[in-house]
Amino acid sequence: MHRFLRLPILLVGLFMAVSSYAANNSQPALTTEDSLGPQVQQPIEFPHNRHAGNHDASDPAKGGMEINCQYCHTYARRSAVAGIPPLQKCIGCHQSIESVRNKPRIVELFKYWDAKKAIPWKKVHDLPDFVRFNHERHIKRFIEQQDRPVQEACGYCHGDVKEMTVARRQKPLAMGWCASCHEKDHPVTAEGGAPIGNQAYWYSFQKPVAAQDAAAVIKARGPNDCWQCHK
Amino acid sequence: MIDSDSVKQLAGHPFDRRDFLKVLGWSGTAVALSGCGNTSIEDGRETVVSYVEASDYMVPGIGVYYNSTCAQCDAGCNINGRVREGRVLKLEGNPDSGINKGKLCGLGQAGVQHHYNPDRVREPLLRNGSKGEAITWDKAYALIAEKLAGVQGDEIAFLSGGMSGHLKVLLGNYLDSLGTRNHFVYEAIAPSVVRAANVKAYGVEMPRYRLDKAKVVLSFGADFLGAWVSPVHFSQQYAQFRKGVDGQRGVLIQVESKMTLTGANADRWLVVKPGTEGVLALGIINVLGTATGDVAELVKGYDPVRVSRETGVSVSHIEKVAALLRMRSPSLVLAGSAAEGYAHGSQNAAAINLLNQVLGNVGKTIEAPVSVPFPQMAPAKGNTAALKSLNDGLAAGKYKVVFNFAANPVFTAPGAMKFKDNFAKAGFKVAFAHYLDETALQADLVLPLDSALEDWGTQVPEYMTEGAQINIQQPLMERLHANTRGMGDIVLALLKQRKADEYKGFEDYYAYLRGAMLQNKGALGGGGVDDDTFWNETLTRGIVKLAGATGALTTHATAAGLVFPAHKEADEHYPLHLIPGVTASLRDGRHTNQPWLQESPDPLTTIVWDSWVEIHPKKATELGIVEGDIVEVTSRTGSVKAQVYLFPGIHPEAVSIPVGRGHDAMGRYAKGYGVNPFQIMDTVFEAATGELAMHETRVKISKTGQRVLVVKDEGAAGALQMGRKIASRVSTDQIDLSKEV
Amino acid sequence: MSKRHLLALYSNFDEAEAVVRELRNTTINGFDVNDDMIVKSPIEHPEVEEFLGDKPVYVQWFTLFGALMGGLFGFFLISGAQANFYMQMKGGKPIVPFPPNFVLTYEMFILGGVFITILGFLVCAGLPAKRSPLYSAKVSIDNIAILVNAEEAAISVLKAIFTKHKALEIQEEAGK
Amino acid sequence: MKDIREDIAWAKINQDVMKSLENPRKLYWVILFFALMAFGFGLGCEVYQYQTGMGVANLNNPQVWGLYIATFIFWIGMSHSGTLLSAILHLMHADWRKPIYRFAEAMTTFSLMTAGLFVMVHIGRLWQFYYALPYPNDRGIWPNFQSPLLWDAMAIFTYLSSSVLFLFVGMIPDLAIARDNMQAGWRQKLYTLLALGWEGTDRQWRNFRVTYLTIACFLIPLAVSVHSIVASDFAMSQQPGWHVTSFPPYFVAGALYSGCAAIITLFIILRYVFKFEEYMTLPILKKIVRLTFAIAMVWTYLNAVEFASVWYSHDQVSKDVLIQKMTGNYSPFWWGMIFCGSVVPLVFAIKRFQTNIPVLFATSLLLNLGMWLERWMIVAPTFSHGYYPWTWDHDQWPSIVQWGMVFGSFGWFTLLFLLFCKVFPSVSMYEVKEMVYHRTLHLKKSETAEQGAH
Amino acid sequence: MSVSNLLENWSQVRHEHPVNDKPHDPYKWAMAIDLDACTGCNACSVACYAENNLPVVGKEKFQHGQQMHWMRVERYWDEDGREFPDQGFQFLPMMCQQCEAAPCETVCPVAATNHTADGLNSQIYNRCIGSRYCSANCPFKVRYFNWYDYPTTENVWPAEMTQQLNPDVSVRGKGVMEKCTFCVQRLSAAKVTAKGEGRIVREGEVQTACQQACPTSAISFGNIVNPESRVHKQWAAQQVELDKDKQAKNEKEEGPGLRGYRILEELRAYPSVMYLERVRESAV
Repeated sequence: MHRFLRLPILLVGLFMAVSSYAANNSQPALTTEDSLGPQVQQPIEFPHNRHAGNHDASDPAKGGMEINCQYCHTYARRSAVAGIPPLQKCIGCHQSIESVRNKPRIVELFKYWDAKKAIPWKKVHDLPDFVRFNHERHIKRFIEQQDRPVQEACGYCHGDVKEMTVARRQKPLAMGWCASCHEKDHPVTAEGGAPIGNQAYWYSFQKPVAAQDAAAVIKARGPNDCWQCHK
Repeated sequence: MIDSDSVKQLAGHPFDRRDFLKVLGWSGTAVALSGCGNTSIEDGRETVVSYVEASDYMVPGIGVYYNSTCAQCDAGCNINGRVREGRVLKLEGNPDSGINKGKLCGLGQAGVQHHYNPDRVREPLLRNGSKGEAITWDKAYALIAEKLAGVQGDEIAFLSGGMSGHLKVLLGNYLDSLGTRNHFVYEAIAPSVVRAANVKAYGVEMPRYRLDKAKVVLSFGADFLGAWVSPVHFSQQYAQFRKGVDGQRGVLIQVESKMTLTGANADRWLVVKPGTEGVLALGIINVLGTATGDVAELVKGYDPVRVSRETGVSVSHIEKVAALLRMRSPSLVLAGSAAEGYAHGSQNAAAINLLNQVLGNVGKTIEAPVSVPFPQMAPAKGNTAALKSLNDGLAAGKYKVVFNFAANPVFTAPGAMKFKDNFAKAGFKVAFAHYLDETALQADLVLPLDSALEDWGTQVPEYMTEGAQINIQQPLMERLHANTRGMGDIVLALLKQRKADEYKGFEDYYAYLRGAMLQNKGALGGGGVDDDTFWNETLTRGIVKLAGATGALTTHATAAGLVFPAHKEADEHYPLHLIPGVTASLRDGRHTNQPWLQESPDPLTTIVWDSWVEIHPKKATELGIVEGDIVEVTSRTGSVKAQVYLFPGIHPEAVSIPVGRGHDAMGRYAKGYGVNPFQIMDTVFEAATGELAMHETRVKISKTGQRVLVVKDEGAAGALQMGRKIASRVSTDQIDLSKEV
Repeated sequence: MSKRHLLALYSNFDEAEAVVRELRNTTINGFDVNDDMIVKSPIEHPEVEEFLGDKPVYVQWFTLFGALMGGLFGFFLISGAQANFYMQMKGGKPIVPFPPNFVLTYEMFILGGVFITILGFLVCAGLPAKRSPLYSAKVSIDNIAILVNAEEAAISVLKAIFTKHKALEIQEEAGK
Repeated sequence: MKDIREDIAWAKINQDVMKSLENPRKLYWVILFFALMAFGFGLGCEVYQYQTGMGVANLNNPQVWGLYIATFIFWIGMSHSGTLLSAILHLMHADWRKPIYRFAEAMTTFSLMTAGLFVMVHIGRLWQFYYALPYPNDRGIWPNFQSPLLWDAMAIFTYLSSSVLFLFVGMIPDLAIARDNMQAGWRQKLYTLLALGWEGTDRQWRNFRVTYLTIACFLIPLAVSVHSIVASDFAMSQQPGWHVTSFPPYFVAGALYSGCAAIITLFIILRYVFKFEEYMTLPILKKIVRLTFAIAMVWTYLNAVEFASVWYSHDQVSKDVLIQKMTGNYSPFWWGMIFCGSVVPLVFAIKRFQTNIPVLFATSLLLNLGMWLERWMIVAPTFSHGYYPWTWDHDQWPSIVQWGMVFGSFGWFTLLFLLFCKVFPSVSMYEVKEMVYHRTLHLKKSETAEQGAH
Repeated sequence: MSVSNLLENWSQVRHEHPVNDKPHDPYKWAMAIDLDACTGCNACSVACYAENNLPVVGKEKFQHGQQMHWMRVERYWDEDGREFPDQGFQFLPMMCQQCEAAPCETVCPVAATNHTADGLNSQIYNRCIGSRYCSANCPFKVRYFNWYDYPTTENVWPAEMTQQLNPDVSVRGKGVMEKCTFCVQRLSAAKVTAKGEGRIVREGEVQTACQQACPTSAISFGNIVNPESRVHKQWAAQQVELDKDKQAKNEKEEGPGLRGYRILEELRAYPSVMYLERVRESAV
């Protein structure tokens, strides 16, 4: 009889393992996973590395200028939508930087400015229309409350932009990828205060870790229903 | 993100609205249309909304609110438009407004669809045979100048809807420069007879009604919740009135022959024989027994039995109403369009006003109105008598050049007037239009207007509420279509043709408006503030509130001149009264092409996208008619065919067809939906004022044998709840309202 | 020692039975009646089992195992998934509700049972298999076949027995 | 009236049945053609609906399900009598089932497949169908296991796979016969593959018997559960007319009923087109007819119970729905259902008609019509007259698209079924042999007993 | 392991919400609609069209009952066969009642409609596969299905009109169910603002579009957990309790004497919308 049972035992064991694993699904795609998007053709090939990249001590003409992301992308901290800096912003600096005035990209830039025409930038990080990501919340949390470096915080989703010329999507930006961060690193508790009863555990993706003190609770909140992102 | 706080962000930022709009230049037209279609990240396919220059408060993703004025009807509600990424998304009420206090009716909300309407006229069009040919503005202006050359002043007519503010002033100047006095201000639906009666009774055209102070409101066909005068304002008063004065919930009694929205909300809806509203008012005065002098003399004959016989209202109801009025004071009696729409409309209105005076309501719930201290800006109120005189002139071939603005008489003139034929007799017809409506289609030159959300202007509301106010209308976004112009700009350009020197200082209407406002800065409450601050604050608020002048009311009750015509026998060929229904959302049909309004069910019948004939179920049974039957409604003037809706809220001797539908122009959302009852209206005039008596048309109906499914929101169960507790009702003696929040 | 196959066909069951009885009662060198004989028949004869002796069937154990495992798998997959997906809150219901889970468990119980029974059948019946070296299509009509596998020495004895009982046909595997 | 001859040569059984795989009567091709047409039309409707939106089916806000779900239940129901014949009667050793159970089981399988189509047809976003499957994904989301629809999906999947396996396992010996008797070609290859090397050895038969019995045992509760779960789609909801305790047995009875009616229809057709007069004999038909009659009466009773319990309850809302069914827009169909479901089967009580093929054929079609109407009358009136009077609809007539898909489903079913019968033996050869064998034995025994008595 | 997760959190996963639970904290959005103030003017409905990107389906589709008004104003008159409706009509604004034990939630096969922490009944368009079971099970029939692909249907949103669409609300394609959301886009914007300031949303800070438009302020909306909120006070004054299917006040012999009621309360869906009965004067 045992001869006959070997295969079923194997199979059932497999079934159990699969069911447990499947139901657990505690391993969503990793936060750090890279998933390169296509190279997007922009009207002007904006060099992020030149603006935000690190100083090159040996040759200042080559390195970046370490401009804070938020200097140009100023809307992100005030709105759900990051938007794109107005043309005015580019001109504001470049009208006084004579040294690069004749470079083709800058010439192109001034062409738009003179015509008072907005530059038709293409969206690089374009979520599906039914997904609503809130930049303001994330900046508040990481930069204002936790005081993390700006480039690190932005980089969670946008990748290492300071190394790029034209920005390119580096992260998957898929739901599982979002969830991986929200589940692993930012346990979910009830909103707005101390958990009541066991309610804190009610609405997360997964079982969250109870917050230790009231202050932490205020900060540590993630999406706790589908409507947070889809509406 | 919507954020009520973003209004605050706007405040305190000095800015020049006009410049702002010019530099906004947004690219990226792709609007997220498909919420569920794509399921993946889409890189590089869409364009980001980007600006050339942006003020600090313009943040993508954050709505900014601008105050302006609703142009959907004459009530002049103040609105608050939500603007995001350079496009206006939604209109809300302006909470600072004395008129609508942050609220807005469906008609007002649909204003965005007036703006974004796909059927707007986009280029100046010159008639070429039966087609319109796009021409340039320069050519259009030149053409007008050419046509006006050598034409006498009295050969020119200017037809417009009700207008006020600086546009009225500017237009007046233009007409003066043409040497014409033929400015016909026409509104198809306006309480003109009541206004005249009010002048006689109270000394003012429209006193300030205080429903919120009244304990009983007795309304003779005044649809103040629907389409009468200033419905959003009255609705708010109504809410207060229902909550009650001194804990006493207000009682609404509505007397009319066809139920209006207000009637549907009444505690007691009394159906009267069409045209006998005044008789009932006199009957109530009789029962009250408090009248003295000639009034007592007048009402002596109107004992309850006779009144009941003439009006169809039972004696007990007359007595109950009188008792209630006696018991609960102050009350308010209103005369509405159902009372005034007869040849003896003035008499009806006068009798009703008399009741108010007998009850001593004048000064309590009827207050003296406030008016703006700039008479030249005061509203020119439209009426139908103007249409008659214009029509007579047109019929006589008197006019060589006719201008038309904000009126659609080809659609709204009674069929018996043959306005369309007469209009054709005019030599050169210019229409300033948003859409190619019926009248614009008859014009030789059509000049496209900016929408109300793109244009500058000022407006003085016809009905003033709390204190006087001037409403500011300002653009909420850039022009949608490059070649439309504001009416003010057009009038200014035309004026420059006549008096170039006088107006050369004004680059455009905006400059004129700003200049004119700043000129009177002191009177407008801006004394001691510098020009820019005043101007910016004015625009930010969207309202200029003024102290205004308050007139006095006559309180003397007199029965002088109040003689009712003898009781008329029914017309044997045309046995039924035709009552044109005026609905809150469609009014006279100028906004029928706004799809939200078309699809918004009529509150009483829940019918959408179509016209209907309301018949009382009893009458219908008598005639063998069921719902959905197509009947032919024939008057002496003509006939229309429409579906029947069995409606218990109508006198069995009357039928009602709503006005506003039945367009054969005005674009995809209006054309071909429903029938136009104006077409079959006889031209009977109110004796005293010369206004059209809208309710005097008599009709007969006959079945055509066709039947359709009535397109309505109501389900197969009709208006019944089938024993479920869904919309529940309770009578006042079973509850205690004083404990409520 | 090499073995060879021998196949005899019989037209009716009684003859086949007689052959089997004789083979059982005779001791033949190089032929074990329990291991080396297979009876093939066109229909299922309960009597075959009788005269072949008590041969056990294990399929039902597969069934039991499959059903239990299916049920357990179902319940834990579902409950586990629910417990990991808190966001799927249903008003008035717990996250892991029993009645629906039992319904699904019931279905999974049957599904597991059926699948593993089939598996058991294939395993126990040795299917799918290659056809044995001697095969006659007549078995699929109405003949009963007795297939024996015997050493060279026993072949002639068996043949004799088969012939004695009026075998319709005897097939012999070629020697190696 | 002759039954299967006990002395029929087994070789002839093989021969006769194998002949059905080769040359059916002309009618076969005619039916196949019409089935293809109907299916093509239904397919066209689905493509149109898929492209345009569900609105073309003239479904509306209260009436969200329409004919799709009604027909879905119809097909699910039809599948049940296959199980009745193949499993229940197997356990009860009713040997007359043997010549006919194969096609009944095939009917089960194909009607389930047809029912499955309606799930697809009905869904608004077919392209997202996979959301309903429980598979692990990195989004961490799962379908809602509380939904009766998911139970449905699970039950139908279980039922379908079990039925297919049961059909297949039961067919293995016959596939071996077919393999041995078919000249070389793709068919023989197919049979060789599917026969899994079956030889009819004692070991194979021994395990076969147990397996067959076990699956039959599973299939019975499964079949009952499947239609109970389908009934739960309705009974679990709060809607008046659906929230009825007796729904599960009512559904099961209705299922067996419509299945039996369909078996009579298909019996008559197969008997003719495949020249199975020798095997699908009139006595067998008579037995099915009597069985059908009994089930019809059970169904009628359960119907009456349902109406009575609504009628005597104080549940005014449910009562309204019932009254609406009897007197409202749906009344012709509702009374049609009562007539076809409860009155027409009385024909079966008349002995003369129990073997009258034209009468039986017409009657069985009427019964099926009645049972289809029953499903429609379960689904539609509750939507039309639910809790909320405001949304009672007045435009519930299904559009051509819906009708097209209903007819298309009949085409699809017929197509599958006829193809199956052409490719696989639709009469179980080995079991007919068993039947003949056992009857002969029985005959012999009784003869011996008789002689002994003398 | 899922099994250990299941067992560790057993008491939580077996907890019935909200039936045997403390009410939501800190938010539970609820409404109270005063039918005595409602005049049936339809402003709420139009506001909803404007706010929530509702398609205008046109006459033909409306005739087929395929209209998409999340907020519909119903009109009833008396059933007693009187000749004239001499006490007027009753109007009833009807929208999703955001039931606490919503019948729609349990039946969705793909979990596209769930209960949120705020006590709302969420509808996730992108998850919906269109089985329409939720609508079938909704006693109020307030769920609306996209029978057609309205974004691409002629004259629903011509190019100009797409500019009016609210970017905060997804435009729904064909085959998905939708319904009133209590203007969730406004709620979450207010919550984001409040969160940024480390507080909860204040009374009056957020309005639904219908509430904002209503000329008679018949609709009040707010966080019923907040004792300062108007909606909380109204519910309390009317003695309507959220988690009851039979209100204690109705058990009194002399009748409740209060106007508050919920529609079809006996179905135990625990709606979050309380209506106040229309009042009619008895003296006239």
